[in-house]
Amino acid sequence: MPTTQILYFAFLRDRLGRSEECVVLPTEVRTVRALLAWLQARDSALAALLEEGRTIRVAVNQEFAAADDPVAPGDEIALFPPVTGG
Amino acid sequence: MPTTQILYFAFLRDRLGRSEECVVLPTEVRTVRALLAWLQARDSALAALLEEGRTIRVAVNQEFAAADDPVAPGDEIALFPPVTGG
Amino acid sequence: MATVRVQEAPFDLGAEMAALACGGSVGGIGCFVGVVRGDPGTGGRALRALTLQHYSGMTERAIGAIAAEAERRFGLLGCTVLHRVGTLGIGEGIVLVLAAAPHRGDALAATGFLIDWLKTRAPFWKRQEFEDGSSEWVEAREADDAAAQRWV
Amino acid sequence: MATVRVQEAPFDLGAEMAALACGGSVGGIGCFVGVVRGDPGTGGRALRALTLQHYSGMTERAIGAIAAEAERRFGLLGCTVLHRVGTLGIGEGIVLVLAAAPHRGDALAATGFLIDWLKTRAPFWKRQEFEDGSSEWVEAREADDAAAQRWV
Repeated sequence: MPTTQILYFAFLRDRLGRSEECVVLPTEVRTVRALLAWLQARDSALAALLEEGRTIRVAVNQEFAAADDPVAPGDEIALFPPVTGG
Repeated sequence: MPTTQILYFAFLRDRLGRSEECVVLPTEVRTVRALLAWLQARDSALAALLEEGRTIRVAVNQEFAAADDPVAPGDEIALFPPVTGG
Repeated sequence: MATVRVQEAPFDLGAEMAALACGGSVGGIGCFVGVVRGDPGTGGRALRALTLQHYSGMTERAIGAIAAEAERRFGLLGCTVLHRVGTLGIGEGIVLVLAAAPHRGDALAATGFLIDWLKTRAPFWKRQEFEDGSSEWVEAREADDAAAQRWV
Repeated sequence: MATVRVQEAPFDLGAEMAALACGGSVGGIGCFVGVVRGDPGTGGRALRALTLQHYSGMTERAIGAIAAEAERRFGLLGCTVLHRVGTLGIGEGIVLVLAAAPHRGDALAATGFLIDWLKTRAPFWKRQEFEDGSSEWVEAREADDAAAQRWV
């Protein structure tokens, strides 16, 4: 079973106190929505953060992803706030 | 009676073989239109050039001028084709 | 072919411009430089510096894709997008966009397209550090989303 | 306050940009550089060089007036217009426009305004010199008048 890498940026990184982690996805986690629910259930700091109602964007394999987009073991997942570069 | 300076640019300068001249305006020459008619009457090279139908622009005292705008002795007049800088 | 770089070093604008101007078919180069403002509307607190974080890998890939799209859409002869990361002082350049085309209309339109897109889709995040020692992440602006929508 | 210069020397783009970026309120600088094309649609003849003539006095005055208008209209924090005269080779910059504003929209719009205006109202004339030894004055383009009309 390949591990799945989760990356955090900006205030998520600061609040969680980590920039990345490797997880083993349960087989029932097959979408971005399911992934977020699963992360929320296993980590109270992330749960608190997601419950604040701030917009969080997700990228799967370095592409912006929507809630119903698929995730699979081995994917590179990133969670971050709306971008503010430029 | 102050003299009036006439400047020529681009192809007008090349065709007339001069970049400027000083003239004494007759008192009846009080507009750009009258000035052009007067210049045309006194200089066959300029007359030929003006009769070719190419657009000629006129500036009076370094401002673009229309046919009915005034000219007066002592003004700085310039004749040139549409601009092509930039 | 687009040039895309994420770098800590300041831009060498003259060199980047010269690299695009050669070839003989370029008639105009549009350019935009984003600059660190000292008064970014932060309730009176004076800014000391800005720190930029990015998502290495996704950033270069995402900018490369939009640069290729700009080249296709506006018939560019080349474009350059450089974005700085790390800590920048007031007045320093953050982002440099250059777009070269046979005529000025396409060069300037492509410049606007690239910067509007970058502001909403390139994974960079700014953290403001204030003179009083406080700091905070910059919130995204709705005006940026509206600007990017112009090109959809 | 606008900077306006007519010069034979090449531009120092980095220095001009840095001069505008200081002050702490500038958030973006728009820029356009017009470049001598080697293939300016002249029936197959290869271009060797371009010679620019100008109306000294009127040029600086006219550009100064439009630069002041751009500063007022777009709320600029500064702008710079440099135009070269004399003989320029292919790939060399002819004109440089820079516009600094708190936000990018105004900076880029002012850049477009200034270059559109310059193309139709600033007294410069280009003479093309071809590889075969012939030369001719460039005719004005109707497209330039149309572009300038956008801003009236």
